[in-house]
This record gives sequence, structure tokens and C-alpha cells, in this order.
Amino acid sequence: MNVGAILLLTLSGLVLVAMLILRGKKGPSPCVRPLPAFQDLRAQAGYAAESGGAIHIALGSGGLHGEDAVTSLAGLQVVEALADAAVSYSAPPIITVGDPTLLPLAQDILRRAYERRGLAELYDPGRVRFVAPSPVAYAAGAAYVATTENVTANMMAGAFGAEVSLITDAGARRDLSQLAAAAAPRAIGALYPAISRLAVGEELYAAGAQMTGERRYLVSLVAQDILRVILVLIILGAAGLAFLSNWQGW
Amino acid sequence: MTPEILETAGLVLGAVLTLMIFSYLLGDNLLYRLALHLFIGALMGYSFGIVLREIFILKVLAQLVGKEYIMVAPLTLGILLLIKGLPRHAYIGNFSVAYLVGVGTAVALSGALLGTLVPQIGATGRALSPASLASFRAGPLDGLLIVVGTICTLMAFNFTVPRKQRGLTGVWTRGVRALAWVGRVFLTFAFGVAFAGALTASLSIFIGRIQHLIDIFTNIYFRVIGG
Amino acid sequence: MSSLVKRWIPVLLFGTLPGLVVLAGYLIPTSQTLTYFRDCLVEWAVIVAGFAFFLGMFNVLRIHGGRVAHLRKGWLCSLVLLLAALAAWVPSVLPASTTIQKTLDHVTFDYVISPLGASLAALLVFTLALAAFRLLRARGSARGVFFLLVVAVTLLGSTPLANLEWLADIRDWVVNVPGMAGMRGLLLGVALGTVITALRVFVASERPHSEL
Amino acid sequence: MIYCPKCGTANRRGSRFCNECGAPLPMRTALRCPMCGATNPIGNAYCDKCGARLIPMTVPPFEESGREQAPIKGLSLPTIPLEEKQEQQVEDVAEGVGTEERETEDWLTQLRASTMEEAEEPETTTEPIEPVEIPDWLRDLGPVSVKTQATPGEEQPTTKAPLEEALAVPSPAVGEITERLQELVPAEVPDWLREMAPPEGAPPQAAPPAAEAAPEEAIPATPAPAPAEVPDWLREMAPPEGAPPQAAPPAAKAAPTEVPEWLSGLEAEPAPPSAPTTPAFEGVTPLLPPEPGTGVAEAEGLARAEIPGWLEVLRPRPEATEAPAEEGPLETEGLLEGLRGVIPPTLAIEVPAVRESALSPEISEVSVARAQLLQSLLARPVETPRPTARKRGISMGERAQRWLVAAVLVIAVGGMLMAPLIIPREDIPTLTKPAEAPEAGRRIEFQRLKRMHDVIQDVHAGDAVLVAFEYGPAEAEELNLVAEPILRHLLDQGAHISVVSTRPEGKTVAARLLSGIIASEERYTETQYARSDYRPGGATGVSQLLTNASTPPHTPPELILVLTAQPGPLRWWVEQSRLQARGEGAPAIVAGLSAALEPAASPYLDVSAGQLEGAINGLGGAAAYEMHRGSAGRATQRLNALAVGHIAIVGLMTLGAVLYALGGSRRRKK
Repeated sequence: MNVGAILLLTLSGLVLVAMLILRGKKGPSPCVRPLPAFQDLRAQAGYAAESGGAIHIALGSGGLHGEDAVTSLAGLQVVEALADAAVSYSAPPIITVGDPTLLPLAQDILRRAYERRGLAELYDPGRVRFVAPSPVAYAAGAAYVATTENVTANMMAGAFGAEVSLITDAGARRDLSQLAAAAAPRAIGALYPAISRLAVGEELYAAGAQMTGERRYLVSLVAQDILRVILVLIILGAAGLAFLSNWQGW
Repeated sequence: MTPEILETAGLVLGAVLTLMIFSYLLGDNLLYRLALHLFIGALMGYSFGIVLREIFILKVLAQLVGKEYIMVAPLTLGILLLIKGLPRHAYIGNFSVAYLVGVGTAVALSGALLGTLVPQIGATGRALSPASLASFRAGPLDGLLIVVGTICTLMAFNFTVPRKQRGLTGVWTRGVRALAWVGRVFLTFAFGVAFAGALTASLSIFIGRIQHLIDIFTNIYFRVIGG
Repeated sequence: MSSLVKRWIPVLLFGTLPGLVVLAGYLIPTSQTLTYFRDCLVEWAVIVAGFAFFLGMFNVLRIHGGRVAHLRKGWLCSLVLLLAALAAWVPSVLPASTTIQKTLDHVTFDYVISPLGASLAALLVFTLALAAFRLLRARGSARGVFFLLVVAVTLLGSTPLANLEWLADIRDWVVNVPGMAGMRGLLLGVALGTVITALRVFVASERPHSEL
Repeated sequence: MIYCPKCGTANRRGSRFCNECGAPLPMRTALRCPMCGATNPIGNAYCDKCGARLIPMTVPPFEESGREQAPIKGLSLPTIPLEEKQEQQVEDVAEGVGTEERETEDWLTQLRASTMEEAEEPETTTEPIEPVEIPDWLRDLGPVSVKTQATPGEEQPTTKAPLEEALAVPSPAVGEITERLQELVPAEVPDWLREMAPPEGAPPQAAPPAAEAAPEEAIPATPAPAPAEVPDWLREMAPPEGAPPQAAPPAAKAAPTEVPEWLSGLEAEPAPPSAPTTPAFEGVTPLLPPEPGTGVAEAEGLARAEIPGWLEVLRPRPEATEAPAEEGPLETEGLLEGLRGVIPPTLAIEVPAVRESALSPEISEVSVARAQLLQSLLARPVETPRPTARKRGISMGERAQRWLVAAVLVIAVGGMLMAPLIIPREDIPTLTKPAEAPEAGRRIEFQRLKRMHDVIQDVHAGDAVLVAFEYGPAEAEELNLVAEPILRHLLDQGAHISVVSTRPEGKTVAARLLSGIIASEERYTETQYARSDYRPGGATGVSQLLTNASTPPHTPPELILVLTAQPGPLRWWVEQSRLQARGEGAPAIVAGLSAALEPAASPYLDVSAGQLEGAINGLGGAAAYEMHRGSAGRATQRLNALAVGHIAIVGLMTLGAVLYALGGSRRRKK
């Protein structure tokens, strides 16, 4: 039995639920440091509407039923926040996915944004596209969409590998403004020299809070910071024990 | 069509397709796009064939024939998911999407706990133990650097900023900001190593493809000259 | 009634409950029943994902088929895609291990999918090198030069030239001490974000899969 | 006119953002009203024209939804400190209070705006005209609130139709009109109109009995506003400032009023004397000919009997009958024989326009040009401009960079790989030597390699070894080279390999590689590689593969070799094999990894973690393993090309940095 894992899980659950209850409704909402990758995306939505183009959102090749489920859900938060703004500007985004399980969820988010405004007849399922089943083929296909459609900005958020470099190269060729959020080290390594507005690692999971500013997202970031301090204390404690117990070693 | 000729024709086809993809180096052109769509189409058809054979024929049908009627449950969920194709009744498919999200989240959560949090915290904690330091050249200094680096990198992702900056919280905020600065230096190390790894891997594949092209051309060249 | 059907039954009954069973199956692997349920539920998820592939194919047919039907821009590429998909699907329909099926399968995999996949992966070296060439444009000079040094040491140290063996020692230190520390901090942060987001899905604070 | 939902400012139709507060405006789009078909901005819950509900009842319109519903994702982020937040809350409260009033004002302004719009552009979708600045004098004369006979204390202002309708009502004799204008508080009337009314000092006419009799006509005295400022286009049509004011037309006499010179001067041809001409403004319907003489009876001082209104209407009109039209010719034949005043039959075309514009002023060229411009603007069809996004190709500098990088890579790698064709392989100097034992001993990478080699060395003939092929055709080019030396070593040991994978392509890749290796050496026999198994589902698939591998027909594996380019499969195999064996006698695990995986795998390779016995990374590791076993394979041959490739990339990065630094200084100088 993995005692350590179970303890960590219960601790995380308690902190999150406590935060959601205590600061979920009352009190001033927490302040978070802004991340350029998500802040500039709102301006891009306005620019896309004015210039008659669209934003291309690449959600990566992570599926919903595997290891990358949560990374893909974080990417979908970007779509959810952008869908409302894009529908009210009547400039819906083009969303490319690399796994078929992500397709129905991304289409639902766009459809609901239209239904909230009573414009169900304007919803076009073709705005969400399943490009290809393998990561490299997906990246090359998404790059093709970014170059041929009337796209003004590239946003990459989700589970990627080093093949994300094909999408950023296509964006650089069309001189598009590019923003990205990735969790895998290989993807971050490939994006770091190409894109200045990059959210790395854990910052991808703050997409909802950054884009919408909703209370539940901000409060869960507070819970994340509390758990971070607890993890640091655990590491310091273990390192101290290891150091002391082997004092004779040197 | 002897296997010999088929083999050579296949290799030549592979080489031509490789050159069509490499034509991207000169600029985005029709040859590259045709090769790309040929690849995506072939992969789509091939994967669809595998999904049909491996999942539906060998698994679902086999178990249904073997009177395991429990298979009806995933079948129903699957059929409900197909209704997502009709926007008007899309909400009926939410049961299947919820199932996928639930199971996927559990797999990812257990992967994070068992695969990363527990082993990495344990390894960082043991970084100062003699067993792990024996392999390091500078001994305890390296171990200490790993522990400090991990903690600073972890603090670099701190999100919330306390509202009141007076007193203790002010000290805490400044402390976190200093740790975050050091953490970003360690992060740059990690990104540099990750970028170099990605470059080396793709360079190895690039070398393999160039070598493949050279082998085919020399093969054909000598056969034509030799023949 | 509608909010009960549209929100709470899918989210809790079909989402959180199986998730908790699978999670328990992983965290308590010693109990046979939990691991059996875990394996069943994950296997079903793979089957439902298989059905999702039908949705994917329908989406591809709709977009590329529409482009070919109306002869819109890029219809030739879409036509090539559809024909290739049909041709690559045929071997899986033919009776297994007949010569024609084996040959078609061999040709599709070895002479079309493998070379094209490898060539696209090889193209990455060009796009990564180009991004590295424009490094300082994206990253400021201080951070960019520091990143350049780390990459140079890591690359040159992995295949050190004859009289530059000392580079390999520096690379070994860079990769296994600061690089490892930074990577661990990054992985711990990602794991923390994954845990919190997953818990939010389980407590239904995050409901992308529900109608309201 | 589109009213901003946030601050209420009026914005031109078709604009996307409020020019006051910048909030996005509901776009004028195809939100068709189900009842009247009118198009409405998408923000509307109710139709502007007919008030029908636009948003179906099932989905409550976002303004009215009472319950907590996924709010329209406001894009604000509370990164502002507490104090500003409180001020904002105070403003919210103030706004909150103001919102009721503004809400009532909103529907009022929309009502006024829609009626004003219809007056200006009844139906035609014309080019959105500049917002017409209603001159003050016109607005003040706008809806005149008339107090009806309301019960005391209940203030019920009803708005009467705007000025045009007030003027358009068939009014009594011109004299009566001037009195009505007097009642409209002379100060409000502009100068040109005032000249037509009696001079200030003139004794007010006896108020017409109707005015007394019908109190509801009593228009409350409104404070005299400042003299209205007339717009320029109107002033040019009026007489020049300096001209002596016309003698105020004599008090309304029974005879028809005599037209003022400035007005008559503007007429091209003499208007028929009988048609009284008051300046016809566009949109203001000219007055109808007054009905003569209703007030004659008062002169003899008899108390007038109270005649009810309905009877009054029936009173025969003597004048209408007394003044017959001139004697028309008597018809002598045809059906109309004996009738007088029959209109001669003429073609419709020749019928002159019944009412030529009485006004044909010598309009200056400027106003003619202005009118033509306005006309052309109105004629142009409306389509909101949707310019396509700027098609941006790459500049020459970018293209040169791409070609430079491509050329350097192809020449460096291609040159190194083609060298053996020209120079015999033995003469080519090895640029880089894989890690030799003596000085490499201290390096961690070599320690892991050595541990792996020792573990495989311990495998005996006939032992079962599980090899997990967790990569696809794209990564095969690199991982085949990494896997080859390890598999050769296993086959040399006589181990019995069984292939497993959680990826469908894994089996095919494994079959190709192993058949190639076995074919290359006679001593390897086909029997050493027999079964291959595939289970999807990630970690669960791995646990099923492990259980299958341990079931009786197959002996539990001594060693597990994981070949992958992704961190996931590596972790699944490490965890599941530890869980499966529950610690006692867990099989050793070694890994052949891609170079990209090295940083992510190092935590598992940590000796203290005890998870992985050993691993090699990428082409460099494979070459080192081959060198360590003393047989130079394909990996070693490509090592030179890898080294040259690395040098080329580092050179390109440095060159790019230097060029950017130089470009930067040039930019700063410029």
C-alpha cells in the first residue's frame, strides 16, 4: 500500500476543500501574479475580431482517458475562457486536437458558448478539428492549419512533445503572434527559445484563473501554494534527517 | 512482381517521400503538403484499422461471443458517445465523456502521486545520504545544491501574492521572490538540458534519414552501373 | 429534473465514482478486487476511446470531404488524405495473414508511414536549430546567453572532440546537478498542479463534461 | 445607434467597441426576431421593433437568470490591491443605485432612439450616418409633455408626438397657428419662425375659446431656454443675418397671410397666392389650407350656445359651397353631357408633380456638394468592413536565415556521412571517442552504462527476458540504434526474448528490427525471439502484460528492458513491475532511452531510488555501449556525424546571437 501517496492525497484534498469552503464565496478574492501567455491572449481575441481573422488553439495530442487527461483539461480551460469572448466578437477560434477523445469535449465548450447567447444556429462543429492520431503528424497538421486558414494568433496549450516546434516554426513563417503553455520538459525545451510569452510546467494549470479570474480557480491556486510550502517542508525534513543520520559518513 | 523488385520499389518510394518532406527546408511548397497529407491519411487509415481489429474484433466481439455480457456496459457508453456528433442532442453523450474524464483524471492523479511526487520527494530527501553522494564528484556540495535547487525551483511557481505587504507577509513575499529568482536560474539549466536532449534526438533521426537516402542512391547507382 | 440529469448524474455517477474506484485500485494495489475493478474500468475507457475514433473519422471526413466537394482551397491535399486513409484501411479489413494483406500492410507501414514519420521527426532538427538561431529575439540577452551556454556545454559535452574531454565532465555535472534540480522542481510543480486540478474535477468544481 | 451595455454611451451602429469605455458592443448581426424579422444586436433579450422575446424561455437570457449560472466570462482579473477593490465596490454600489434610474432611462432612450431612427431611416439599411446632432431648438420643441386631466397628486406626464406631428395636425386659421406658436413660449421659437409671429409687444389676441374651453391644451410655461443655436446648413438657407427684419406679417387677418420677402424671394416661380407658404423643411409636412372663418359669430356679442363637438363637425361649410371653382366649360356630348368643370383626359406622365417644392433657393455650391455627398452616402449599400487578416509572408532576411540553417545542417551531416564513400573508413579520423573506461569512470552516465552491462552479463542462456518496445515509426530511426547493441548482447547471452508493447505499432517495429538483427548473424536463431503481446491502456496494459508474462506457460522474466522515447511508459514499467512482484524477487529493469528523455529519466536512474538498474541515452550512449563491448556497430559509425551536427548547431546559435547583438546596436544607433 502506498502510504505516502495516500497521505499526500488526503492532505491535498483537505486543503483544497477547506479553501473552497472558507474563501470560496466570502472575503476579497486572492491576487495572482499575471502570466503574459494568458494575459496577452485576451488582447489577441480582440485583435482577431477586428482584423476578421481567428485564433488557432492547439490542444496537443494528449487524450482524455490516459496520463495526459489533466493536462488536456487545463488546455480546455483556455478554450472555455476564450469561447465567450470570441462568440461575442463573432470571431470563433479554430481548435485542433491530436486525440479523438478530446474532440467532443472541445466541441461542447464552443457549442455552450453559443447557446448561452441564444445563437445556437451560428455554432459550426467544423471549427474543432481532429488532425491526426500521432504526435508528429498532429504537429505537422496543426502547422498546416495555422498557415492556410485566416489565423492571426497561435495558442498552444496542452500535452506536447518536442514536435511542437513544427507549429511554432509555421507561426514564425506567417509572422503570427504566438503564445504557449506546456507541462512536459521536452515541449518546454523546444518552446523556450522560440516563444517569449510561455507558461511553463505548473503555470499551465493556472490557465483558468488567469483567463477568467473566476473565484474557484483563484482559490484553488491558493490551495496549490499552501501545498507547495508543505512539500518544501517535507523535503527539508527528509534532507535534514538524511544529513544527520549519516553524519558519521564523512 | 518478385519480392526483390518490390523491395527496391518500396525503398525508392520511401526515399522520394523523404525528399518531398525535406523540401520544406527550401520553403512551404505543394510537394511538402502532398506528402504531409499522404502521411496523415495513411496514419489515419492504419490506426483506424488497428482500433477496429485490436479493440472491437479481438476484445469486444471476442468477449461477447464468450458470453461475457459485461461488455454491454462499455458498448452502451460508446454508442452514447457517438451521439455527440449531433449538436442538438449532444448532451446525451455527456455520460460517456464524464466517464472518460473520470477515469483519465484518476489515472493521471495516480501517475502524479506514484510516479512523481513520492519518488521525487524521496530522492531529493535522500540526496544528502552517502549512498547517493558517492556517485557525485563534489560529494555533499552537489547534494546540497540539488536540495536547494529543487526547493527554489518549486517556489519559483508561487502564484498568489498576499494583499497586505506589511510586517511578516512583507518579509515572506520578499523571501519568496528571492527564492523564485534563484529557482529561475535552475529552471534555465533544466530547459537548456531539455532543449539539448530534444536536439540530439532529432539530429540522430536526421542522420538516420540522410544515411538511408545515401544507402539507397549508392545501391541504385552501383546496380545501374554494375548491371 | 433537467439540472439533475444534465449535471449531477453525469458528473458524479459516471465521472467521479469510477474515477475514485480506479484511483483506489492504484493506491491500494494489494487488494485483488480493487485491482480487478480498476483494470475493468480502464479497459472500458480504452473501448469508449475506440468509439471516439469513429467521431474523429467523421470529423475528418466532414472537413476534408467538404473541402473536396466544394473544391475549396486545398482540395487536392484533402483528396490525397482521403484516398490514403482508404488505401491504408483496406489491409485491416482483408482476412488476416493472407499474402495480399501482408504485402499491403508491409508496403503501407514500411514504405509510406515509417519514412514519412521519420522524415517529419528529422525535420524537427531544422525547426529547433532555426529557433535556436533566433534565440535572443525571444529571450532577452542575459537569460538568452546563459541558455546558449548551457545548451552548448550539454551538446558538445555529449560527443566531446578528441582533446576536449573536460567538456564531458562539465556536461556530466550540469546535467546531473543543476539540471536535475531544476527538472525535479519542474516535475514536482507539474505533479502538484495535476493533483489539484484532478481533485477539482472529482469535487465537481471543474465540470467541462456537464451541460450547465 | 447601439447603446453600450456597460456605460450606456450611444455608439454608431456597426461599431464593435464602445468609444467611451471600450467594452465590446453587441454586434449588429443576424439575431432575427421571430415575430417581425427585424435584425437586432446580439445583446438584445427583446426585439427593438416589436418587443418580442428573442431568447427562448428554456435558456434564461443572461440578464434575467436569477440562479447561479456560468456567468459570461468577464475577462477582468482581480490583480488590483484591496483599496482600489473597495473603491470599485463603492462605485459598484453607486452604479447599482444609479442602475435602476439608468435602466428606466435606458428603455426610454431606446424608445426615443427607435422612434427617432424610424423617422430618419424607416426601413432602408443605409450606410450608418454620422449620429445626427439634434439641434437644441429642435430637441426642446420635442415631445411636449401635456398634463392631462389627472387626478390631483398623480403626475402623469404623457408625451405628445414630436414637433412634426404637432405641426402636422390640421390646424385652425393661420392666425390661430401664430397663437399656438405664441403658446409654445415665443422665446423657444427660432428667429426665422419668430419673424412670422406677431412682434413681442403686440396685445395677445383674445385666446381662442377652444383654448379656454379645453384646459388640456394649456401648455405649462417652460423656462425660456437660451436662444437656440441654428446649424450652419440651416442658416445658409435662411436670410443673411444683416438683412432688415421683414415687417412682421400683419396680425392674422381673415385674408390669407402675405408671404415674407425673403421667403418669396426664394421661390423660383410665383406660388399660387391661395397656397400659404411657410418654409417647407424636409420632413415637416406643409400646413394644410386653413379653414376660413369659424369665429364670425362672436362679433355680434351674442352669448354663444354650447354646441357639442360632434354637432360642430356636421355644420355645413357655406364657404366651401359658396366659392365654386371658376366656371368650367359645359360638356356637350358623350356620357358626361351637361356637366361643367370636367377635367380634360391627359397622359399620366404629363401630370405635373402636384406639389413642387415651394422652396427653390439659390443654394450655394457648397450646400449642393454637401447634399450630393449625403445622397451618395445614403445610396451606398451597408456592409460592415471585414478586411482579411494581413497576409504576412516572410521577409528576405527570414528566408535567408532559413536557407543558411538548412544549408549548414545538410552540408555538415551529409558531408560526414558521405565521407566513407570517398575515403576508406579506416582513414577517417574519429572526431570523438565514446567514454573510455579510465577517465570516464567518475561520470554518472558511464556508471549507469556499466551497471546495465553487468546486469545483462548476468543473464544466462534460456532466461526469459521481456523487451518492451514503446516507440513508433517516427522515433524508430534513433531508438533502433539504441536498442541494437543491447539486443545483440542479450542474444549473445542466449536469452529468450519476448516482445511486449502498449502501442499498436510496437509489435511491427520490433518484428522489423529483430528480424534484421537475427538475419545479420548466423549464430542467432529464430527460436530466441518468438512471442509478442500487445495490451492498450497505459499502466493497466503494463500490469496485464506482466501478469500474462508470469502465467505458467511462460517463465517469469528475469530482466525487463524498456525501450522508449516518452517518460510515461518508463514510469509505468518501473511502478508496475515493483507492485507486481511486491518487492521480493522483482525483476531487474534496464532501459534504452532517447536522448530527449535523459533529463526526465535521471530522477529514476538515481541509485538511491533503486528503481532502474541502468540505462543508456541516445546515439552517444549506444556508441559507448558498443565500445564497451568492444564491437563497433552502426551507432559508432554515425558518432562523427553527430559530433559535427552538434558543432554546427552550436555555431549557428552563436552566429545568431552575434548577428542579433550587432543588429541591436545598429537599431539603438538608428
